[in-house]
Amino acid sequence: MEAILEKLANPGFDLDQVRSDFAYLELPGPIIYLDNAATTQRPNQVIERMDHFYRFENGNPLRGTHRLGTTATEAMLESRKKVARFIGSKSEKEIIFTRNASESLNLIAYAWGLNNLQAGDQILITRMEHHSNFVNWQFVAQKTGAKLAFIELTDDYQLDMQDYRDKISERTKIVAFSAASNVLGTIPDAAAIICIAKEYNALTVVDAAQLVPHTKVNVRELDCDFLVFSGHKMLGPLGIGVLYGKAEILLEMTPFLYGGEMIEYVEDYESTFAQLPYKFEAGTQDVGGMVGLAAAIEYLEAIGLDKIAAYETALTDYCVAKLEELPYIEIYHPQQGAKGPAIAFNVKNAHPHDVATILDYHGVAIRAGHHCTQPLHRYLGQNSTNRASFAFYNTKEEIDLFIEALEDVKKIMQIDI
Amino acid sequence: MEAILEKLANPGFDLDQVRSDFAYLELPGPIIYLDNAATTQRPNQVIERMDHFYRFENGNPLRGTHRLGTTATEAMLESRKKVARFIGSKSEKEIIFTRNASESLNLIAYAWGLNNLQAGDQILITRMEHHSNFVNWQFVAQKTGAKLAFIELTDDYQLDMQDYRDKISERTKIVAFSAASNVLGTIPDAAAIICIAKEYNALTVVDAAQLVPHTKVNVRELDCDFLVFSGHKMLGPLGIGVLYGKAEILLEMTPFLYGGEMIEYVEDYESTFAQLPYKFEAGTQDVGGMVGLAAAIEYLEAIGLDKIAAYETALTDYCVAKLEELPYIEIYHPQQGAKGPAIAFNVKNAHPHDVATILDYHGVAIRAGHHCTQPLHRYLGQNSTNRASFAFYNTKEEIDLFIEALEDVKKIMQIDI
Amino acid sequence: MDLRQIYSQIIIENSRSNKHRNEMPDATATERGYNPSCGDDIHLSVKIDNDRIVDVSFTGSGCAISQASTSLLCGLIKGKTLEQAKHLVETFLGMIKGEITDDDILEEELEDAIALKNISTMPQRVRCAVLAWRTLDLIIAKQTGTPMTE
Amino acid sequence: MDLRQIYSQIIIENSRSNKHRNEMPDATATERGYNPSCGDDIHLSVKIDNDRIVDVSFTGSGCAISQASTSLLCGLIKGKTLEQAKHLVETFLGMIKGEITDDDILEEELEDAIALKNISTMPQRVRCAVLAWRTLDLIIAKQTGTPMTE
Ligand SMILES: Cc1ncc(COP(=O)(O)O)c(C=O)c1O
Ligand SMILES: Cc1ncc(COP(=O)(O)O)c(C=O)c1O
Repeated sequence: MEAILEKLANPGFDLDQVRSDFAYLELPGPIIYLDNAATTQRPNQVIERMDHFYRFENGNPLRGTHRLGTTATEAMLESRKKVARFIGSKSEKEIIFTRNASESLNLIAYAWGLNNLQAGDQILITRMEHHSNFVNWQFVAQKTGAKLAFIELTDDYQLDMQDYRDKISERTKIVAFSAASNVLGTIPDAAAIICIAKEYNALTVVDAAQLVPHTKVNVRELDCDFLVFSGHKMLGPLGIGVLYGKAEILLEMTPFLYGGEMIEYVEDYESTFAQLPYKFEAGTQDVGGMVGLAAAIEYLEAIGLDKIAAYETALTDYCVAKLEELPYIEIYHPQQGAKGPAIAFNVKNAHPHDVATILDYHGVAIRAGHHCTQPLHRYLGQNSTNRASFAFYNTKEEIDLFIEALEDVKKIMQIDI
Repeated sequence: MEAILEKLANPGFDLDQVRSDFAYLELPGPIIYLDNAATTQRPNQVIERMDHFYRFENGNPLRGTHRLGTTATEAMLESRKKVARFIGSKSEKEIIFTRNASESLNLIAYAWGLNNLQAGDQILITRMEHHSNFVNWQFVAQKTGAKLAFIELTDDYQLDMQDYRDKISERTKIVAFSAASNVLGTIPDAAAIICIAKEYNALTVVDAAQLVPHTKVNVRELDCDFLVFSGHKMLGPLGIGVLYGKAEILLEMTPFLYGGEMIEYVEDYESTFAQLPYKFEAGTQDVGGMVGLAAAIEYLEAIGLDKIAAYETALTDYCVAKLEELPYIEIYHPQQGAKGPAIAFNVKNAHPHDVATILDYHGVAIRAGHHCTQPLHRYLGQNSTNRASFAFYNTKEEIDLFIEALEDVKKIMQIDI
Repeated sequence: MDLRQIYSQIIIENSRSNKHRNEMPDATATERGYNPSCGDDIHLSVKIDNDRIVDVSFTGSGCAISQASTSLLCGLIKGKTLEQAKHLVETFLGMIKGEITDDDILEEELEDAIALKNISTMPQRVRCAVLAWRTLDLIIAKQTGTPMTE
Repeated sequence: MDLRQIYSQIIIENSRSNKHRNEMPDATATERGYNPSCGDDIHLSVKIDNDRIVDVSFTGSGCAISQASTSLLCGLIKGKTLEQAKHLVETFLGMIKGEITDDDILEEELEDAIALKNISTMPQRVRCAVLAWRTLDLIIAKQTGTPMTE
């Protein structure tokens, strides 16, 4: 606990300065925003970058025969480069902009899954997947006859690696898994999962929506085939997401969405398609979103992902320790291993929705529900849970207020445990 | 010409005030932005509305168990209502938010086309379609065996209604057409096209990307089955588009993208899906884009779509008249019928790219290329064309400067015609 | 607004009450009510005899507000005619929408269910409060062909 | 920068010249060069004899800059060895990228093609200027196995 308190007191960056960059903290409050796994807030720098683009750099990108077309094209290229460097991709060609992680995962399912899978094949996912990395594979399984299988969890809410080894086989064509659970906080050993998949020549899809905002990710070190994430969960705007794919795989894939910008020649009955990454980006692209995401990356990098991860881990550990002191709280969070900044819990004898309403009354924003993980919740034996999730602009004091507010939940809901 | 000049002098709204709302006009100039069909500029009101959302209303929508989730949800609902009212839809359930018109058209192709068409069926589109309403149907035709056919144009660059009647038959299952050409400016008689399609029980898809920014559109009067458009072509932000669909048709369709928010129950191997419109909106939605689009609609409605249409028509007619005076210019624009604010032309003996570069040097932003309509350009017998396209914040003086700059093109390219 | 006006003694007690919480094997009609966003999930059963609701019960789970509202509904409509029940649905929905505000009327008609009145100030919880009532409305609509209340 | 530095007499004249514009039925190699964004579209043909480019011609269409550049390329490389031609490609691309700026060197090696130097200040036209050179680079790469210039 001492090390935790020390880290919370000295995060290694200027927390007050950071907090002054977030306008929501100016709202008549308090607003203790602990719903960062759903979507983060945005610093003024990100908002101002988008503003500037829309005011002074806006034109239709890629077709620049004039000054504003050129500035928009450059803004797009710069943003793509920034994203590529941020995740360690060797080329901007491997960075496809999408709307969100969900769309990225659908793109893989449609453009790779439907065309490469067949009856007898296995799609291996995990018990803790978000619906966005779950329902898309159900769809592919139903369409192709491939069989969907699930890696189950250990009693400590970790991925059961033994179960993984038992289930993977030569028939496994794709292993799709969350690199950080949005509910449990579990961070499985992605490198090990990918390594084993390679033994069976299975492609790997890493849902990094909850990892990228928290920890430095390097796709070349991971050596994954696909990796996806959403801008809005990492200080970027809504409406922009990323699909990373290895160039050699993307090259072999058919396009997904058809339309402007993604074509080469359009004959009456047949067309050929543009080079990477454009082949997968149909229609006018959201350059406003791209520059916002690039600004978010700059903001994160200026602080340092290592510092962010260490501080967010301290916030999480502190909160877990505090929650564990409350006998009427049940926590769904691993004891061992790496953990992301999300904690699922329930107040015994109180429905999560009531808990969230009462906390909201105290200005504490958490989430109640199934968090888009119904299969995981069935496994947990809970219809729904509460979830607190942190970002580096949260503070120890905010967690203390959250814990205090839980005491009022206990009182109002007349829980005597 | 007198009526045109009169309209240009008295547009019926405060043009100076309007122009002061657009920041790009403050750039060291001149910047004469005549590339509005590619993407419009945005008034400060739209940018500020997005700003406010991101600063003070941002949370993950639809899962609001706290104040910021609720403000985001309300922002989404309000925006959807505004769009529904704007196009005369009878219910917000018929308004699906997408990334852009291209995605809307892909959604129809995938979720309706692939599941409802088969060999022997006909998909009827037109010679002047944008690639986004062309290549998607090629894909569906290739996958299903349905046959793609094209309504050709008259010598006056109009849709050939006789050709339409000749080609449509009981086998025609869908008629997909542009309600305003992004190149020729042609505005076909959408109501008549839809009426004829109904005689054959063919569904109708209206690509209104170029019509909605210019003229009041009412889906109930049109009685079309689908209608699509993009926010960024009508003062809204990039990254947000709309698919309108009749509820009874949307209800029968399978989902397109899978993931969070669009499900009802997720079992291990099967799922059921949410109500309209959510069934078609997977993952965290771009509420920032939605409020921006709603603000754009407010801006347009405050001026009045009728005034906008009349003024933009005057700008277009004026420009056509001026261009027709230049012997070295060839225009591809109808003489008869309704016309949108886009004019395609070529400078004889000069490549469009060179023309655009020289104009850009004079601060005039137009577009050169095939404008995502290669099949139309083959029909025109041109590899590429120049296009000037107007919005209501353009002025007669800007057109005069554009025409003047064309004289310099003639000089520099040493054209003696 | 004080939270205790929402989570009042009546609500907390009714949310935990098992009085109407049971299966009904000989039900005339059973319908499911579900709030996908928060997971409230109930089955409401009624036994109808000659246009009269002679028995009513529910199973399921959800938040205190949805469970209390369901329990209060059961207590209120047992013994009522379908027409009377429909009127109660309208009054209850009117109260939640803030359209009917007269406490005398509400108290007379809805009795203890007036405890849910303040939910009208919490948009994100309205769906919890009305779940059972909308489910009952569906049952009535199916039985009698009357259109559902907006 | 003055537009006339881009659209100079040399460029305008070369863009309209038909000197090298013809089919070559007995070509050793023909490659297509295409700029999807603006529609510049050429086929470049060479006849190679003993590592020497004994003939070169092109067909196609495009903007003045792409056409002039192609025409100038043809004039320059006819009679050169593949190695010499590769060197010219490197010099030309270096000039356009702004990496080689010494006018004496450029003039000596590229002769009239130095007229395209100012394109380096117009990013949106760079692709037009380099189209033919990249196409030639591809031909050389296929013939000799040397990697293409970045
Ligand atoms: C007629 C027409 N349809 C569709 C589109 C596609 O719009 P977007 O690029 O926003 O998807 C455009 C715009 O380029 C258009 O002009
Ligand atoms: C692990 C995980 N995967 C995928 C997603 C989907 O992200 P989005 O809603 O931005 O598409 C989320 C976020 O909800 C998530 O937490």
